[in-house]
Amino acid sequence: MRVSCAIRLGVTLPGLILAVLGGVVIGMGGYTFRYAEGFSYLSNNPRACVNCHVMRDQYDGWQKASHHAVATCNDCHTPHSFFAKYWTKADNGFWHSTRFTLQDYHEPIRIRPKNARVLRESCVHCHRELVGDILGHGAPQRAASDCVHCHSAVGHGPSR
Amino acid sequence: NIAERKREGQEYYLRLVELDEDTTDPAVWGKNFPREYDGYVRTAENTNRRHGGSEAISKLDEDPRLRRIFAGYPFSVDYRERRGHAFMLEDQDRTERVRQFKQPGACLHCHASIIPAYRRAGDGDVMRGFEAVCAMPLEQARKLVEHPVACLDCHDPRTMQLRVTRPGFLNGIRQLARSDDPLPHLPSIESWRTGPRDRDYDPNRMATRQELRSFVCGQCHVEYYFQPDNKMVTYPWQRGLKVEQIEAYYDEIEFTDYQHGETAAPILKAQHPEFETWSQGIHARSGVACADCHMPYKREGAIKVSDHQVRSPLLTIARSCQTCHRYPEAEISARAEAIQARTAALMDRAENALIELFDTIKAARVQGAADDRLAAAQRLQRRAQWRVDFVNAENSLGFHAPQESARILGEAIDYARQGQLSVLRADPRRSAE
Amino acid sequence: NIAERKREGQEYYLRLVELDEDTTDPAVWGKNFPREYDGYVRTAENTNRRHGGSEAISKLDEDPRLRRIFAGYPFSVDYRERRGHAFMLEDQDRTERVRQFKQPGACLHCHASIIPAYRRAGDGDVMRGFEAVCAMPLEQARKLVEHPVACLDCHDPRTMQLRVTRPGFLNGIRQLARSDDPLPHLPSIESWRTGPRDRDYDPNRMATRQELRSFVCGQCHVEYYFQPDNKMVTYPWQRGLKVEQIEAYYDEIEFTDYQHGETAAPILKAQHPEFETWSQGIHARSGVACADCHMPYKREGAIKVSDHQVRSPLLTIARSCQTCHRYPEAEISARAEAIQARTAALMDRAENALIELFDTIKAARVQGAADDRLAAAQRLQRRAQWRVDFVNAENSLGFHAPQESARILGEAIDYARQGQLSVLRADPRRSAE
Ligand code: HEC
Ligand code: HEC
Ligand code: HEC
Ligand code: HEC
Ligand code: HEC
Ligand code: HEC
Ligand code: HEC
Ligand code: HEC
Ligand code: HEC
Ligand code: HEC
Ligand code: HEC
Ligand code: HEC
Ligand code: HEC
Ligand code: HEC
Ligand SMILES: [Ca+2]
Ligand SMILES: [Ca+2]
Repeated sequence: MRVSCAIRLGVTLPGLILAVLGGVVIGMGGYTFRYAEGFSYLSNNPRACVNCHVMRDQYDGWQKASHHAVATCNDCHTPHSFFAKYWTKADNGFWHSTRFTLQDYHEPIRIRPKNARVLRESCVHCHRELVGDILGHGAPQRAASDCVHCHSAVGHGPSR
Repeated sequence: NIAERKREGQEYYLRLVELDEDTTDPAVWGKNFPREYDGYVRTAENTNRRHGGSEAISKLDEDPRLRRIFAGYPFSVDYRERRGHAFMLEDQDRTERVRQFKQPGACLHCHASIIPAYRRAGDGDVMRGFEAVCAMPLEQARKLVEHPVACLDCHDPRTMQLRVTRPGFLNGIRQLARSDDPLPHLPSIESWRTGPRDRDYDPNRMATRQELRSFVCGQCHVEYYFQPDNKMVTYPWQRGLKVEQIEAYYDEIEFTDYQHGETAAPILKAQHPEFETWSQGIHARSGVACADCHMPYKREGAIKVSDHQVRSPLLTIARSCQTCHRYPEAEISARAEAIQARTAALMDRAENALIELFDTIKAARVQGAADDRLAAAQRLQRRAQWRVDFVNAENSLGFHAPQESARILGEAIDYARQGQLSVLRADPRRSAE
Repeated sequence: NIAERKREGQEYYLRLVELDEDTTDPAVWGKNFPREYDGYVRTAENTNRRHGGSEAISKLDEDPRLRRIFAGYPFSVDYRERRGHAFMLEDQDRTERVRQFKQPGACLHCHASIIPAYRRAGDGDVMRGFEAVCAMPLEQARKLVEHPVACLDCHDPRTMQLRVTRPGFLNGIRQLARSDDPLPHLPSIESWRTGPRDRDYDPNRMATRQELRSFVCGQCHVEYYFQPDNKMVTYPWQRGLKVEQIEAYYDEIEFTDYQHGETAAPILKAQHPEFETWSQGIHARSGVACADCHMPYKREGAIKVSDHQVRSPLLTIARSCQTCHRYPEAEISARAEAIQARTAALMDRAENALIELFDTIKAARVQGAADDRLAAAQRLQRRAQWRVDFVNAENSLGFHAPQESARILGEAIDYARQGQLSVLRADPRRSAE
């Protein structure tokens, strides 16, 4: 798990924030960093994400979708445990920035499996009370039901 | 990964009673899981969309052609529309197919919570007990069971995990895994196939949770036959799940359910191939499980449970369909009904072709046609009738796989008509062409 | 390029040239809209998924049964796979159907950017010009046009808004609106029907933008016939868009395309009913337009444009399908191909049944069967062949409406076999049954 390994690596808070900036800066190169407001990755403001036009569709979708009032990008797309949160931001910051600058990514953009797991944990984080029972009975080695299998529209509206 | 399960896993229920492998009575489980139990008992409610009343409707009265199609077989005497799970044992006891005909214990495989009975009959060995009970006369076996399908059949009493228990299914799915029929909708089998294969495919250890949400139903909602010698319930999946693969299997082992009462053709009877048909459809391919539609989640106050009143999803469209299809309820049922109407139209054509084939063969007999003159027609009747019955016995009227069901009926029509042609062609009064 | 990215959305263009109703040359429009023009000219690239080379493949060589099916009609001489829009005029000039047979100016209705020519021929009145040009000999009309389908045909030169211009379509859709065929996929027609109906349905004023994204294609990708007297291009939609509704219309006006060369049956020829077939499919019902799949958006630097290289969406799956379907490209094409494979299998059966019907009728003739003995068979051939051809001429191999295409082929098989039966039954050597 990311949290525990972050701890094992003995990463401190300032260390982590550095890592984030590092990740983003390396990824974007100075110009991009300033231009695309790399600090966005530390902020909770959705507009931060849309500094990249390629996030525009998701932003528009989010504004129309059911969670607009109750959840922002980071609520769903970054872990809720403090360390893991910034660790993920560093990782994504690096990944997205690189891809963005190099312009080599698959379109339409698709969530990566590891971020899909983060996402699912976010759902459960907020809805644990409600879904506790349906999750409680899965076999240990089995991934319990993927929320998005049925609720794919909650984040950005229906895709079809 | 314990940590993860801990976070989600707090099981919000009071373990009021201890459950074990011998707790067949659902009411006892209901003490721990009142919500699921409540839904379960409601399967006794009438759920027929087309008819009021809670009596089982006779399919024979609704479509008299079926009496002729099943001529010479118990189904021509009594064949009704299914009802809810609560009725499965009672309806089997009451059908004339049981009252007027001798049936084996095998019948109970899918109509009762029977695993503990198997275990006892096999002194601890379920498989041996299964074989023993299948071979018994039904009356004798009937005394060993008291409940319709129950919690135990789909759940591990300790962990509540889904599981499959039916010997017929465990044997069948193992055979299917060994076949080379592509199964894009069953990822755990596809990945087992790429492995060493030193151990057999075992759904309870290898299947994903999503697959189990269909397997538990596939335990019973499948085509089957009884092995002639020992009456063992067998699922004919050795070559695959498609209609022609199953047919090829039956042809290979030279199996026949009955001789047709009007034409003496060697007929195969298809029973409720929901699992096989669903497997050919776009929903299965998209990872949509039986339980997604037939046991949709249901919000009960602060928590969400699986609706255990298993029934037609068209009665619960908001929960069964609308999470995935964001159209109004009326539009969604209109779509399902449009699919069913097309299937019904083709089915009607196919049954007429079959009936006309019977008439053609009988007329030839009246004119003293020799058996060899009719042999080709009888073989074609077997092909045609197998296909008509496969779609007819499948209970979604084509919904589970619309195009595939239409393809099957198109073939049925072709074979039935070819049968008629072969009879007329062989008419001695015509100079051979 | 970051800077450019940022400007996305602010879609602007330089009006370098003025465009009006007489600007047929796409190159001129291309000055204002270089991106769309670039895609447009690429329709000259080879796009055939099944064959290399850019030559038009002969369907007759690929499936020789078609020569017999079209016997007695120009299609038996030359019938090829379609190519890109850039070829439409050239391919029509070169087909033996034009070289060896006399054809009317009506042919150009869908093979050229012809509206200005209509307007001139009608001294300003497009409809009158349309009628005049349809009646001309093709060679003469051909001199009036120089470009394949062009910008003008789908766009208003001033506003660039989508529009439909084809007289055949404008007449056809007006008729369709008046019919009582339910059209859940065409909301603007459904709402016009609930209104006063004092004015005719007019797509250019009433259709939604999404509907226009299909109507522009429906201008040409439709079944049609030429009115016997004045050769006017007509879309047979008076009773609706379904295969049997169109057939009923033709029967009512006693229309026939040709007498079959082998059986003398009165045959109907179906041509590319993509619009009609799409209308029966789940995509249409879900509001998915032709352009969504065949002209997907494409990001060019900072701007998104509609891909004007109209072609098979299976060549652009990421942009054509993945916007709605979250599966890998390989999985998506596997799904489309599974649908096409089922259609192909039924089609093969249906064509064989048709060929055998020809043989049966011919054999009876050889044995001196009187015409009245074959009349019933000929009527059944008309029904069967209309259906086989309807699916065969439709270019998605069933994809646009999988279950409906299968249903149509199932009926075709039934009619063809019934035709054979009626011939054999009427054999005088058999005592009447
Ligand atoms: C309520 C939860 C939620 C919120 C809030 C949310 N998303 Fe999402 N996001 C989702 C879901 C669900 C998906 C689809 C995942 C899937 O279908 O596997 C997704 C997918 C994505 C994707 C990948 C595209 C794809 O379809 O796979 C991007 C990019 C994205 N979101 C960005 C954002 C941005 C930017 C914001 C803020 C404007 C945001 N999200 C807010 C739930 C959310
Ligand atoms: C520097 C520009 C940029 C910014 C700022 C940005 N993104 Fe992205 N994002 C991208 C690009 C480019 C991709 C596509 C990467 C790929 O598909 O490999 C992407 C992909 C994604 C994905 C799907 C792919 C994956 O990694 O799972 C998610 C989810 C996502 N972004 C969420 C966010 C959120 C949440 C924010 C704000 C905290 C954000 N993005 C801010 C450029 C950006
Ligand atoms: C930041 C907390 C939070 C996160 C993260 C979150 N939700 Fe919610 N969700 C809520 C709240 C609060 C509501 C109630 C809003 C309302 O009633 O309109 C809600 C409502 C819903 C609803 C009912 C309304 C609807 O859209 O149908 C569903 C379903 C749902 N959430 C599913 C999800 C899924 C799936 C995810 C993950 C992809 C998710 N939620 C992530 C807080 C959250
Ligand atoms: C198999 C389909 C399916 C899956 C998987 C699923 N849900 Fe649901 N969910 C439903 C249905 C159906 C309902 C509506 C229940 C009702 O209306 O009674 C629902 C309701 C909800 C609601 C309440 C909506 C409301 O009306 O207030 C929330 C929140 C929710 N789900 C969250 C989740 C989360 C979180 C997950 C993943 C752990 C999840 N769901 C997985 C089908 C699903
Ligand atoms: C142990 C065997 C068995 C299992 C397991 C089983 N079924 Fe059934 N099912 C039956 C029988 C037998 C009937 C017919 C009962 C009758 O007509 O008396 C039936 C009837 C039904 C009906 C018709 C109900 C109605 O109201 O008409 C549906 C729907 C159904 N089953 C779906 C499912 C689904 C979905 C699953 C899995 C979640 C499942 N079944 C599991 C044996 C089973
Ligand atoms: C492989 C599982 C299985 C076996 C074995 C089985 N059934 Fe069933 N039975 C079902 C299912 C599933 C249904 C519900 C679907 C349907 O009605 O088509 C059903 C429905 C029925 C019904 C109610 C509908 C009808 O057909 O009238 C009766 C009665 C019945 N079975 C009797 C029997 C008898 C008698 C036998 C033994 C000869 C038997 N069953 C063997 C699974 C099975
Ligand atoms: C995508 C949704 C969906 C899935 C997945 C699905 N079904 Fe169904 N099923 C339906 C619909 C819709 C009907 C038609 C109900 C009706 O006509 O009232 C139906 C009908 C049935 C019926 C007859 C019930 C009745 O009341 O007539 C049975 C039995 C059944 N399904 C079993 C299964 C089994 C077993 C599976 C999995 C192998 C399955 N279904 C998967 C939607 C689904
Ligand atoms: C025909 C199969 C079947 C039978 C019989 C059955 N269940 Fe279930 N049950 C399911 C399925 C499928 C799920 C969903 C499990 C999952 O998604 O992992 C489920 C889930 C559950 C859960 C987990 C919470 C929830 O609601 O999703 C409980 C608790 C449960 N069942 C209790 C019972 C009890 C008590 C009985 C008997 C009264 C029973 N079940 C009978 C199929 C069955
Ligand atoms: C868990 C998600 C899910 C549920 C629940 C679901 N569907 Fe679907 N449905 C799909 C997917 C996925 C497809 C395939 C198209 C695609 O890939 O988007 C589909 C396709 C369809 C189609 C078009 C395919 C065809 O066979 O013509 C119809 C109609 C349909 N569903 C009806 C229903 C109905 C009715 C129900 C409820 C009884 C239902 N669906 C439940 C996901 C779902
Ligand atoms: C003016 C008549 C006309 C219009 C309008 C029209 N088409 Fe065509 N289309 C044709 C003709 C004619 C051909 C065949 C050209 C040939 O084979 O030489 C064709 C060919 C095609 C092909 C085959 C291309 C290939 O590479 O094989 C596709 C796909 C197609 N059209 C789709 C569309 C779509 C989608 C629209 C609307 C956006 C449309 N067409 C509008 C007349 C038209
Ligand atoms: C209603 C519109 C329309 C009319 C009228 C029309 N075509 Fe076409 N034609 C099309 C479309 C659309 C295609 C592409 C689809 C296809 O090939 O099936 C096409 C394809 C063709 C092709 C290339 C494929 C082939 O069939 O070999 C030729 C040649 C052709 N047409 C000739 C003609 C001739 C000659 C006439 C007059 C007798 C004519 N067309 C009238 C719309 C039309
Ligand atoms: C949901 C997507 C979708 C929609 C909507 C759609 N098509 Fe298609 N179309 C396809 C696919 C997939 C094929 C098969 C292409 C192949 O086999 O290479 C196809 C094939 C075709 C072809 C033959 C092209 C070729 O290269 O073989 C024509 C012409 C065509 N469509 C026209 C239309 C028209 C006109 C409409 C609207 C009335 C339409 N399509 C709507 C997906 C679509
Ligand atoms: C067969 C029909 C057809 C033809 C011919 C055609 N277009 Fe289009 N065009 C479309 C459709 C459909 C759209 C999408 C419009 C919408 O969504 O409102 C479009 C959109 C456009 C747009 C709007 C921006 C965009 O890309 O979505 C421009 C500009 C355009 N076309 C220019 C042209 C030019 C220039 C030509 C000739 C070289 C041309 N079109 C030929 C059908 C056509
Ligand atoms: C604009 C959205 C959209 C686009 C683009 C689209 N689809 Fe679909 N597709 C749908 C919808 C909606 C359904 C119906 C099921 C549902 O309601 O979710 C569907 C159903 C399907 C089905 C199952 C129905 C059937 O007939 O079996 C297949 C397969 C499919 N699509 C393939 C494709 C392919 C291939 C393409 C690209 C050529 C494509 N789709 C493009 C929205 C779309
Ligand atoms: Ca059987
Ligand atoms: Ca025609």
